[in-house]
Amino acid sequence: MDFRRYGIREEEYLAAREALGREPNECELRILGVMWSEHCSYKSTKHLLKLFPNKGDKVVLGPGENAGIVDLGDGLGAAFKVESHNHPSAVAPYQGAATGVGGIIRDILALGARPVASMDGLFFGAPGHGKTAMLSSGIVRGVGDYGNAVGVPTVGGKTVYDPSYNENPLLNAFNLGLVRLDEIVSSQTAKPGQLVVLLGSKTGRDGIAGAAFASVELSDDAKADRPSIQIGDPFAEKLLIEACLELQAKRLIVSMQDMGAAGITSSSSEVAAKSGVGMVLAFDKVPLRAADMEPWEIALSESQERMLLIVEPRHLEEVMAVAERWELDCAVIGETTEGDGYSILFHGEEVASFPASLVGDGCPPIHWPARKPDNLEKGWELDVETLPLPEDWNETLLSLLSEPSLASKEWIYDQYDSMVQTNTVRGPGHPVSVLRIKGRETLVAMVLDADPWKCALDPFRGGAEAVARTVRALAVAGAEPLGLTDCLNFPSPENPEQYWVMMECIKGMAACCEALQCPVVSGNVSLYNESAAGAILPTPVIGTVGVIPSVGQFLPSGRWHDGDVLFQVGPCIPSLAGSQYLLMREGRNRGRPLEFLPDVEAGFVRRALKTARDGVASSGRAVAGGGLAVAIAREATESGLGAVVSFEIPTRRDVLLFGEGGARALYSVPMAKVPLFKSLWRGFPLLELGRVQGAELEINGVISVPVDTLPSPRRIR
Amino acid sequence: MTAWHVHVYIQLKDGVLDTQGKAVERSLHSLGHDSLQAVKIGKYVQLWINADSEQSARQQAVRMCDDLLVNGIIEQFSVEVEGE
Amino acid sequence: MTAWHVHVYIQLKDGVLDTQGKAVERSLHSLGHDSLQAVKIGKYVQLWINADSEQSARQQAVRMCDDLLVNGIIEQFSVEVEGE
Amino acid sequence: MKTAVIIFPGSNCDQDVLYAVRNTLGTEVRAVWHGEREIPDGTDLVILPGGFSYGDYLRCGAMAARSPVMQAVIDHGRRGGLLLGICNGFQVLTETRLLPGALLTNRIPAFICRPCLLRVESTATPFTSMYAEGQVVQFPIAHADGRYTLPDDELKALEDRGGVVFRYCDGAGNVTEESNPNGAMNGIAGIVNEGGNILGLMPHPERASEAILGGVDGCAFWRSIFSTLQERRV
Ligand SMILES: Nc1ncnc2c1ncn2[C@@H]1O[C@H](COP(=O)(O)OP(=O)(O)O)[C@@H](O)[C@H]1O
Ligand SMILES: [Mg+2]
Repeated sequence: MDFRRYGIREEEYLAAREALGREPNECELRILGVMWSEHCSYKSTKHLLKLFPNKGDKVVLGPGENAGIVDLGDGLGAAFKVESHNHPSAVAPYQGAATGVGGIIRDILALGARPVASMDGLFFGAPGHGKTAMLSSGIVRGVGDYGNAVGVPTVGGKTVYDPSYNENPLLNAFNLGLVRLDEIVSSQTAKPGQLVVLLGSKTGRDGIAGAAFASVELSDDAKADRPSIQIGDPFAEKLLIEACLELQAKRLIVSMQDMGAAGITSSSSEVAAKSGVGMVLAFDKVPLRAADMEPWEIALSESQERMLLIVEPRHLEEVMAVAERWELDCAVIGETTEGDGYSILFHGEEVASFPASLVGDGCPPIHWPARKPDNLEKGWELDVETLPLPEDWNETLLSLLSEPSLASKEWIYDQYDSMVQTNTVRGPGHPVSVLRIKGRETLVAMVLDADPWKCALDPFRGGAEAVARTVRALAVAGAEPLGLTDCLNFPSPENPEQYWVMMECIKGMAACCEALQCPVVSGNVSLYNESAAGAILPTPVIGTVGVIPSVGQFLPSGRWHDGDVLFQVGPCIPSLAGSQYLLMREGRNRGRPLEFLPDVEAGFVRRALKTARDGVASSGRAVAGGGLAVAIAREATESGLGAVVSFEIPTRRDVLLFGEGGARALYSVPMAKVPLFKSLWRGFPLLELGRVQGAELEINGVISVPVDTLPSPRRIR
Repeated sequence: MTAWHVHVYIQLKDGVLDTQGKAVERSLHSLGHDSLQAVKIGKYVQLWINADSEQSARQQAVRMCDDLLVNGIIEQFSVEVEGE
Repeated sequence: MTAWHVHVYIQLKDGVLDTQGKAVERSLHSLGHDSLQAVKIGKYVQLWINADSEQSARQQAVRMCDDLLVNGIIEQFSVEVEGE
Repeated sequence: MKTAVIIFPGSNCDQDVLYAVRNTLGTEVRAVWHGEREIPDGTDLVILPGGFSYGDYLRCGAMAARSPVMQAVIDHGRRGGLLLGICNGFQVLTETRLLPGALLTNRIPAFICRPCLLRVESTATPFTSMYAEGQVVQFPIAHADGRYTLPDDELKALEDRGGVVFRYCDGAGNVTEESNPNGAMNGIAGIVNEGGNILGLMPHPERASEAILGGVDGCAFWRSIFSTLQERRV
């Protein structure tokens, strides 16, 4: 048997043969080849993911389900997850991105949650590079067209430009849905004697073996053996959402599972394995778009906009009626049985048969060797004193604000409907995105962030910093972090140094989650992000969700008032390591990011939350990319006010103004509340920066610019 | 140098889901067009190109298709050239 | 009854600004296609219709255009019929 | 006041409009499925909401305009009943020819979502009576095909009869090239029919009807309708 043709490794083949007690046939091998691909099986990372803390008071559903769920209070939960669609987006940017958005929405829907908000993480190559314009415009249009049509607002995101993504852009799609805790639909509750129902679009030859495709490096001449790409139909998805939620409200489904990678096989075997039942499927019952499809093609088709339902026979008629009303195809394709046998029939003949647990859990894990990169320490060398100070500070600040990764992303998010569903309190363009929940006081806040440059320099510290950035932003806004989801975008794990970097990143992220009691409730892994041109930067993307008890306890950004006192809270000495400033000046990423300080981070979050809740500040913003100077400039432009800032400098001016890292935030505080503010931050480094006044931004005598000349996102009124 | 009027017809490859065609077909049926068997929707692009010969105009049009107009993974196209 | 393959070409009327065409024209220019004079983007709809005669197939297609496929305020169309 | 919101497959602002009307006015609002042949008895106002009816495939609003419920909607409009099309709903109204013109792909052919300033051109409609003539209001837009277009003679006729109700403008109320987000002729954002009972507009008043969402300029829109109907009753 030539198992390698199907992407199966020898030990995997042997494991399969042993579990079956016979030679697997071709159809089975094809199925295993896809189901045991990295994308579906997590065989290289499963054991690493165990390092993440995933328990907590507020965790309703942790990793292992379609998405995680956290408790928002009063019987309501937020289901959320982020997922990659990197490889498809590299090959067919528009369709790849669109189907990425559609896919994550179905993950959320599978829990019975109504999808209410999306965010997108975009990682593009250098702006001037040949393909970047085409890839970025296609991906952005794809995200927009799908999300807009399906009626789920895109409320925020993250966009990074770096040459390492030239050939291998990343698209990570995040979605969040709301569900009553007593109405969560599980994929683990099927019982023998129930019907397996396929709802949604017809099955065609789209994206067959797409999951396996996502598990190899991109090669230049991939054109020939490219799987036919999936086409998204947001119109069908919108109908599918409404139909599934209606089925759930009428309690007509026992269990539900979206069809993502590896289509019918993946979804049905997962339900069978998790529920502990067997399943018999008759593939001739599957509504097909192309008449002559072979069973393995039906098994692995990644046609979009389909859901798998488990239904009690007595409810079938009602289920069909709902499907008809929404003009969706709906067919019984099999039934659940006692035991754990999973078998596929085609025209009465058995074409594949194995224990249900084999496809999901049977793949032997791979422990790739890890080795600390030889040149890691070399990259830390950075003697700041040898760097010349900027000659023109105004110009430096202005250029920094125009750096692609820091510049306004308006051209992107203006293409996204960020307001549909009328819940968006703060949409894209703000440090955190905030939604209200109709009929309740509570607000949900969310952030998506990443810091690949620091992860590249020191993966442990960078991983911790990336997580910390999201939590700091939430805390400053007054949102108590409830949990996070992550997408681990990395190059091939088969390279020991790259594997080590990934492992350290995960450890760093885990350490920060632990320190801030922010558990990981869901996530996704995307490996093999490299091409002949090289590997991407290590890019863990973090999406963190928090809750604000009421509007009154939300602290906005960009709301300076004339006469307010400006403070920086947090350790005063940041670092130029991996900073946008250094990247801009030198075109090269170097230095050692700051050490991760768990107690300081926790202390920051505690005080920031209290600052927002007690209403002692007019405006607040965590300091992140571009450092303090960029944070000040953003607050000024958004507020439409200037400031005079002048303070003692404990280190080099550029380090303090443009350095990054650590738990820091910028607050503007009304004069009358200054004593309260100070007492709140007692025991934490606090630096008075100056005053909000006038229309000029003046910083320590070196920067002096009229605020209305700073690049700023649009302000209508 | 003559100006050539080039007509490009772009359609989805067979087997690729035609979301628009499907919706339009349904709508035409509901309007009573029962004799309709199928619908496929594509793009009709007209180019006006300066070139020395018909052949060169065609070649240029094909290059524009490859460069931008057509996504070869899901679409196929044909070209017709007309003198002006 | 034969099945007829009908090709419908829809384009914006002259005088109606084709912003997509303009955008594509700009992109093609920036990709170095200097000989390109103009671009116009329209729709290419294929219909498969059962009918007794070519003429009847054409008539039905025209009716579908009037009923749904074409907005006469901004668009014009032409039809070609092919036997199968 | 009884309101019916039509839901087409692919509508996605239907619930937003239902909520805005209920929340602002506290009056009865019903959802009506596109497959129905009738709208509820005694309906005062029919709303065609925003979204992507039938995926907006082929042309925006084209298939919705031909769906079963539309005959009843058209009859309602012809009888003088209030009929409002927002965004996709405006596109549907032009496709049914209840309103003149067509909505083409934006000047920059991309979807655009953001708050916009509008000048109220006419307060002599049931939808705008509570605004001041020339008042500048802020409603968000969210569309890819909002470039209002019609033949020159019809445009002139529309302007001459005062059929333009909203125009994109800047903060000072000037209609300029820069304040026009989609290239619509004469900066037109919303129009009313000759009978004065059918209004179509691209911007979304339902997204500007609550302070927490960043604006309340849309509230007067709903209140205008309410008070018009009250007056008609007495
Ligand atoms: N791809 C995107 N989609 C939607 N919103 C985005 C996207 N990229 C950035 N944004 C928004 O733009 C703002 C700035 O984004 P970001 O790149 O994270 O810069 P910052 O350093 O200010 O956090 C944020 O409000 C974010 O939500
Ligand atoms: Mg951010």
